Amino acid sequence: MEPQNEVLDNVIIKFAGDSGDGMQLTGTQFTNTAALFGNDLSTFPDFPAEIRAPQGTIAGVSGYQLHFGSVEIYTPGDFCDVLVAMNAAALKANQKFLRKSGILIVNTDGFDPKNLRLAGIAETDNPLENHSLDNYKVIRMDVTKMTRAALSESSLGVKEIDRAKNMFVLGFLYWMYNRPMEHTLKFLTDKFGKKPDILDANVKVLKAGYNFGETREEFTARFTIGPAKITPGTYRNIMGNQATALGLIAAAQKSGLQLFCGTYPITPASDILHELSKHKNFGVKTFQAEDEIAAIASTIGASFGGSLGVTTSSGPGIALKTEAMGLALMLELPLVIINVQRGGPSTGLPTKTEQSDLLQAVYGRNGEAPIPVIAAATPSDCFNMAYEACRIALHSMTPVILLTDGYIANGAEPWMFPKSADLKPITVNFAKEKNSENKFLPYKRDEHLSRPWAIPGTKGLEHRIGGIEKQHETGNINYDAANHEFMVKMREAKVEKIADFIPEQTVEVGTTKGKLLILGWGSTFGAIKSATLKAREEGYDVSHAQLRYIKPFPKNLGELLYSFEKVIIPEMNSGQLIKMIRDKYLIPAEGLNKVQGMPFAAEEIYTAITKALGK
Amino acid sequence: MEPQNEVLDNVIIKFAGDSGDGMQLTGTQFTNTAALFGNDLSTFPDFPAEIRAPQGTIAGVSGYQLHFGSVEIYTPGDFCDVLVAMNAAALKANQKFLRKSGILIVNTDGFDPKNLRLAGIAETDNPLENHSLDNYKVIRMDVTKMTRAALSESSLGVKEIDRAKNMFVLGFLYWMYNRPMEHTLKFLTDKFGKKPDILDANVKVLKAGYNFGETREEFTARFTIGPAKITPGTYRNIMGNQATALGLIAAAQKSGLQLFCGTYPITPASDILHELSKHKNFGVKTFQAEDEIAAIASTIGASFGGSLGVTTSSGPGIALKTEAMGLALMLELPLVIINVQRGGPSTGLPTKTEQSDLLQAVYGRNGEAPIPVIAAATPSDCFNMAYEACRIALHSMTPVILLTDGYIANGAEPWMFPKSADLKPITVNFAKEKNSENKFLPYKRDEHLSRPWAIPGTKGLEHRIGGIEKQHETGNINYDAANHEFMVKMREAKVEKIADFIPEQTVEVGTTKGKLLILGWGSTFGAIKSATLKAREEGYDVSHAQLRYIKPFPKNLGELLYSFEKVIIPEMNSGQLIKMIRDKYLIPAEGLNKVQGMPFAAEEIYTAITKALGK
Amino acid sequence: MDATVEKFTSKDLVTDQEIRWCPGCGDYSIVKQVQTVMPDLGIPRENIVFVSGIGCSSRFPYYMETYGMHSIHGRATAIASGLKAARPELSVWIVTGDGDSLSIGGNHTIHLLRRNFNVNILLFNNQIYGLTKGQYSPTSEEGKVTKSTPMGSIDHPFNPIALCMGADATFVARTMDRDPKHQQAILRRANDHKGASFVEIYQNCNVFNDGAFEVFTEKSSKKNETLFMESGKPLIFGDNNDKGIKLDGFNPVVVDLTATGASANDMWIHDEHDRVKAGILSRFFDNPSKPDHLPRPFGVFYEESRGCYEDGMTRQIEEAKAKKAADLDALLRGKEIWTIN
Amino acid sequence: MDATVEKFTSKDLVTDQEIRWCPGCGDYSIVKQVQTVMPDLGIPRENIVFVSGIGCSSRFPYYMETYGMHSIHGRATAIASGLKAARPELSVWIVTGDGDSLSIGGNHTIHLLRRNFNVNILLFNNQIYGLTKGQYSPTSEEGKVTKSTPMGSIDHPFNPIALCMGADATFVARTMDRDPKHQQAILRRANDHKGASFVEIYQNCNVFNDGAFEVFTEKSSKKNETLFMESGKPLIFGDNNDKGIKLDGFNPVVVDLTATGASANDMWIHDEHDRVKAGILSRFFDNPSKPDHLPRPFGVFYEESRGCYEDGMTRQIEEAKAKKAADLDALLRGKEIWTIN
Ligand SMILES: Cc1ncc(C[n+]2csc(CCOP(=O)(O)OP(=O)(O)O)c2C)c(N)n1
Ligand SMILES: Cc1ncc(C[n+]2csc(CCOP(=O)(O)OP(=O)(O)O)c2C)c(N)n1
Ligand code: SF4
Ligand code: SF4
Ligand SMILES: [Mg+2]
Ligand SMILES: [Mg+2]
Repeated sequence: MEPQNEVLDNVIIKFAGDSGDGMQLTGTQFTNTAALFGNDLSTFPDFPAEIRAPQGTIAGVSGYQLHFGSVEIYTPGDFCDVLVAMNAAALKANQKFLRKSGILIVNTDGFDPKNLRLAGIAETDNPLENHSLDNYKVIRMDVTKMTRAALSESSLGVKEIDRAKNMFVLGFLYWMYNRPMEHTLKFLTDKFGKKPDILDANVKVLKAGYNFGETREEFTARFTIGPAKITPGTYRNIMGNQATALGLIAAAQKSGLQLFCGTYPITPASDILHELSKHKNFGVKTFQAEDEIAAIASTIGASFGGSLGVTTSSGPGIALKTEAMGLALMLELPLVIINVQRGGPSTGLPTKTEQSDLLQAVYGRNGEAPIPVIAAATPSDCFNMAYEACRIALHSMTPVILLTDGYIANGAEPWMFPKSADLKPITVNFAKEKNSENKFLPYKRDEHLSRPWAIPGTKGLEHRIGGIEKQHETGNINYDAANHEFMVKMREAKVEKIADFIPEQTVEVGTTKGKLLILGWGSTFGAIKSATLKAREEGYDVSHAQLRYIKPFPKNLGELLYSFEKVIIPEMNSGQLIKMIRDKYLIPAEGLNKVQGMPFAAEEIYTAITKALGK
Repeated sequence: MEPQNEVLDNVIIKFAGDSGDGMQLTGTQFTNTAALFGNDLSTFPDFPAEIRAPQGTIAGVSGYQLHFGSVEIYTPGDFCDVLVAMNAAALKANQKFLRKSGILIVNTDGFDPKNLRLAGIAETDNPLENHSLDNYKVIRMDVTKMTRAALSESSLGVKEIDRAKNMFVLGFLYWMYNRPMEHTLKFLTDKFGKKPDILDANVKVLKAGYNFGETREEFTARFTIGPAKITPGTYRNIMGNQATALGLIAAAQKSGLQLFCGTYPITPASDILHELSKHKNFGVKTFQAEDEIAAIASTIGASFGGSLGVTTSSGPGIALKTEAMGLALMLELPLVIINVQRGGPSTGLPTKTEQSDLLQAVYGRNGEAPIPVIAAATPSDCFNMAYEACRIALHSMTPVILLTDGYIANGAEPWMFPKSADLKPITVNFAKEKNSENKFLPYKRDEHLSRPWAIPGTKGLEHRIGGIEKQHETGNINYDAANHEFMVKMREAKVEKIADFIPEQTVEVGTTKGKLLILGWGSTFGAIKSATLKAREEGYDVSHAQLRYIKPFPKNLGELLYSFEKVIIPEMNSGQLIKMIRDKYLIPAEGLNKVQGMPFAAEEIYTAITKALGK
Repeated sequence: MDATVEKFTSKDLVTDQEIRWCPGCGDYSIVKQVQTVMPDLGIPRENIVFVSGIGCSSRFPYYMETYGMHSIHGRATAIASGLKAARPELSVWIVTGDGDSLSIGGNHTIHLLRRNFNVNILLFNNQIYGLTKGQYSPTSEEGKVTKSTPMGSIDHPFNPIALCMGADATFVARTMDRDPKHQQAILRRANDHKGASFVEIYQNCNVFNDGAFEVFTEKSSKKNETLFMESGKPLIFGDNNDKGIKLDGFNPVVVDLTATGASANDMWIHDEHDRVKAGILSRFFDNPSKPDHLPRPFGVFYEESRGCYEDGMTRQIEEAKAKKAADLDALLRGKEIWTIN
Repeated sequence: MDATVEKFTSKDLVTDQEIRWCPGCGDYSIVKQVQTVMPDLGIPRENIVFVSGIGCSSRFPYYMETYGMHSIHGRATAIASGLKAARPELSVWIVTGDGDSLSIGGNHTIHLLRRNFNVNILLFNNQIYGLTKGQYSPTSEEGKVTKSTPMGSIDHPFNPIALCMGADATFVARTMDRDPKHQQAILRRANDHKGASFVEIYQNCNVFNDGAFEVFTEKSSKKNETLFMESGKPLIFGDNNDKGIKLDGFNPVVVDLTATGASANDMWIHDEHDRVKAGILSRFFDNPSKPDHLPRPFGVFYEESRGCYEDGMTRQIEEAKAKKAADLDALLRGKEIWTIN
């Protein structure tokens, strides 16, 4: 019996297993294959907090969620259609994410007494036996047994053989979703070319998995998801942190500056460092400092020297940088500070996502210390906003804070990457000459209120700058009362003036006035967009705007907000942007808050919309 | 001719001279004498930013302003009635603070060509000669000459003789204001008892100054300022930082805890350390750490050990503490963090005052990190609020931030000090026993949502705490989504609950509803109070409330605010409290902002009142 | 050992928390040895406190049924300093990694050492950042290829023993995860030392830096590559204890005892109280792949007796109390008062 | 010296900013000597950068007509590290105080030293916090009575030279404010050294710690209390150069040359490249009031040649560039792409 071939719009698959089971790799392979085929997609990995928590336990479960389709995809999805559970712990941790009647693929070998015990399940409660899975379409396979069988002639040891298990699952899913194996075969060849035994084993098991679907009559359904009707163009797949790194390199290249990144490892920001350090051929200098303070301090030194200085971290590390951020602001040097937010406070939930460092970014310094703050909305948007951060910093001689978070930093999506020639130009003119009758005034400002950047090595422009209040124009230390107030206002005005050259706020979905506006910022983008699209389709008068520029706000933001009867602000925190909005525009905006170390489900936002607009 | 004796309500004297001229001492002596006499008073020293800037220059000018009277005094005063200028620089820097027709006492010796040059005044522009002082009552005296004359028989060298100059001025002012010299004579004896030459010289010069007034017929006016009709009681004089230190010691004594202060020197907070370190007889442990991070970290260690832990700093140092503040909040240990605010951002204006760290205190941490914030209003109020900070910290097992600033920290006023028996009780009950069937749950909460404090050394209560998100009750590391949200809300609720046991907001001047409310916080107290009293006397419908509890706000604050047609919020920053008020209460409060490193003049607030209420 | 102290066993030190280190991680051995040694030290269990920073190693306190704090990155030393200052009677143990104590926490470490708080620092040196998944650390060897240094690191690493000597540490020792007996002995010595005890423990991170210390820990090479120092005994090593160390002027040289017929007693006799010699031993630090390198020393490099910070603090407080009663009302009243009627 | 470098004089280095140190402060001499030496070094003025932290000493850059940054407390070393990494061709000088570089900034200092950036650290050691008006510092002697320690400090102070040796510094020297010639010589040596040069300068704070170094700087005692080390020369000191230092084993002893008739050449010959001996010299650190104390050494304790961090960085970048062109479009495109039509 030829299985029935169903055509679907979109599918959400979650691969879940022990951290040693290779689920991240499996997910990535499927993702790339889907991308190459032309699906739109969005992914989200879900790492265990520990490096390698004890095998088989809940803490050790590693997951990878993939949402792909022939339609536009904005989020990794709320509930999955297919859950792959390599062991009991993976099932226990993820069953709640599998939709009713969804497909559950279980590795029966992962439900032996030992695995049940490790997952904290009584042997008498084995979910494979107690009918608790009756609401799902369960596909059972003893992956271990079949992997070993496929490699019965291999010269590899059992341990190495078992490591190929994930290929079996991948092969099976390729069969189920009518996908070619080419991409993965090529990948395996690249990776294990030098280890023919291992290459051979992986290929064999992959094919065995595919054939398992093909030959076993019990599988009655295959699915086809056509290519997406997304904007024509050439795409690649990209993760957020990688996109951030590329944005920085692009800005350095376009401005003709050396990129200097002083940083200190911290989850989930470290991958920006890892990525940057691979591109020394672009003259990128990465400096792994002794701590976050040295990280930003060294970057300030590099900026003073004329580099495009960038420092990256996450919450606790950003806290340590706040004193030096004040210095950078007083020095009026360009500097990009990237906070890949994670769950707080304190060490908090290092591997989980959150948006709770916004107020820290805007207000978290001593004194009147205005620093522009911008945020990226999606993995590929990290590229744009990293580029923007550099552009603003260089344009206005100011530190700039870019906020991303664990969700988009580790998530991936297809990216219609730009041509370098199409990127906004960034021109840097180092000061070369005295700017006042035979004198150099380091704090004499241009029309953007920006001061000249005169770097060491420039003859005749020797000057001193520092963190004490300084005299207008000369930059000399100055304690005068009126000058201080003038300079405080000047620094604020300079930041406010950035509103002149950033884009006005647009509406992502819907209209520029109406009953309800959902105002998001940062990584809530996908969930809000999916939800508002759905609600509008159903006739709700709701629109969606996503803030990318938070300090200063886009010039037209007030006007936009006043054009709606009601404004709801979803945030993955207890309500931070909302405080700025209510203070500034005095509107009774309402918060929709989730502080669970997890992104919003589109459903949650959709529910809030329908509730707000009645039915 | 016996000089005329005028009776005055109040007088403002400013002593100004080179930092080597002993103006601080002169001012303090006069202050203490006035206080002992029963005047109400308020003082403000105005140090040069440098340790000892070049003698004779503007940068080197040191000032001390004293406002005393037979009426209640709330501020050191806007403009002075009497200016003592020991040299040309002191005059140049301070002339603008002398009211029209005020008395100017100049040391003519300080206006020689050298002094003029150092003050940046052309010799041809000598103010003593160019009639620019014609609007003042100028009293000239060659202090140096007269000091040397008084000591013509002394065995001291010229340098030492000249050092007694300030006593001449002090003696003269004692004469002018009909004050006894006893207090100062006793002070000199205590100080120089072991150096009879120097004691003798100072006494001689002091008397010479007094006699100079007595014998010279040209001085036609003496003034009498009667004792003040202030609340009956026993008073002492106190400076803000000193009051803070005493408040901490009092709280430690009342709670029966050891006081531990881990800190790192920084202007203007260091004096709290200096004061505390004098009181080791109270078991106070002061630890001068290697930096601010170690300062707060060591304090957290001490708190964990069962001490009343306090850490003190100013803006840049507070920035460095923000990461560890997050830890303290997660550990839910009592901890008092004191920020004696100064001019920012960055190093800013270290010796000047400002209120610009409020938003840093409230929002300046990663993650959702609620910490109570309170502020002191006057020098003596520092005692109350330091005590309150400890009380709240111990009551709710939480870090608490106390904000003071350079103005009140260095300023002084009479203080009707309390009896120890009258201080609010603080009871601490260390956990001694398991709190759940044979288990100790370190995060099991009481009715205040406060957790038990079980200190090392307590048998059977061994437990572990840390900065990662923890499970409700057990405190074990926990990454669960729902638990995280629960704990985030719990920590916020705990802080909000503090509103249950802090006083409701009262009105300082005026009524609980009306046309205009001036809402201040912290050290703007005196200026606002003086201004509103004056305006009300003139019939303006204005009231004054001063916030001491900022996070959480007093429960009735909203009600109070809604009872006024208009709210003006004066702040020594660009508008920080106002952001919190507008956000929370959605009222169009208006800011009155001064960012000059200087306190408000009552006049400035009065003007804002009259402008707002029309006339 | 105080007879009144309630006895407890190693098992009493095991908590209900599942250990979350990677299988095979060297950290397991250390927690084991600490639990083994602890009951013998005569310290009431409730007086024991473990303070750690952040890192794989810093999870340690969760596995010890004593008081404990898992704090923030780099600050365990500073927190422990405050705790010890506040409560000198507690037995305070700091557990930290090479990143935690020498990168971000380097300053607190050296300041603790100079102040000489009577605490014990256990530095789990795996020459890598474990928890953040494998960046090089300040103890990683030059040229190390890691996630953050794809072309090899260019940092000259710290020599932790030498750094601590430079910071005037009063007790400096080294041991390794794979030698339980030696570890236990050193832990006891650290506890016995009155003052700050710095113990570097070579710890294998089998996930990100596997085999970093293999030559010192594997049977096949251990004897030739390690030098176990014992006070008053000659510095002898080698497969059959057939090699010794002698000083030629200030230069340490390896002597083949069999070939030269030299006696062990002619060799350098280890003296834990000799700072100069400890300095020389701290520099036995060559890469073992270098020909003619010296063996790596384990044991106590140096011990010195010096007053402890917390004792000075207590003394001053007692002096102050003896001089002046703690009268709060007198303090509030101050020196000069006046009365308004 | 590069003939094409435009000459400048000491006067050209004076800025228009009034110096704001207390009259009589030792800092004046140091700015003077730096201004004296600078023009001879063959460095274009525009390539010179002074970076400082916060403290009295850290006001220094404002008085040098070169590039300069007056940064924040303790971070000058870290800022300078980044500047040097970014711009290896600059001549970077760090000016810092004992609090700035050894208290709050201690960690950055030791990390800079191990990394061996080719910069010069001038540590103005006045054994006090000057700018904050007189608290004790990590170099203040034990028992010091200051504003924060009314009963005397209980901290064992750092020995800055020993600490830097422990951190693998490649150039370690000491000089003093009151000896202009010696200061100038050491400044030149520091500049000449390729690598991180650490120069401790004893500096009198005449307001808060007057006379801290009097015995070393005053004519009456200087000759007997100081030991000026010169490479290849015997360690001789005393009023008439009549005393010498010899090593008795590892113990330095003072030899009275006149009394014993010993020759100067029999004394310890200073070798700047001997780490062990530098270690011993670094411990000539007794309080001069102690009987039989050793003289305090001045000059270069130790110099070593080791690769500089910034050179390693540059080398890797060049290698990477040689291997792979910097093609931004290729980077943006990545490895795998697909086209939607
Ligand atoms: C302020 C801060 N910066 C950075 C981090 C990220 N971080 C956690 S542990 C660690 C280093 C771990 O290395 P090590 O101290 O050697 O411990 P190990 O994991 O190797 O035992 C880093 C960089 C953090 N948690 N907090
Ligand atoms: C973050 C921070 N902490 C503290 C201070 C206050 N502070 C300024 S300088 C200084 C110490 C000065 O001592 P030192 O470095 O020895 O320099 P000196 O004034 O003696 O030259 C301190 C504690 C500060 N400015 N910033
Ligand atoms: S990553 Fe390394 S150090 Fe960390 S637990 Fe795993 S093996 Fe141990
Ligand atoms: S306080 Fe001391 S170090 Fe500072 S300027 Fe004055 S004398 Fe020099
Ligand atoms: Mg490590
Ligand atoms: Mg100093």
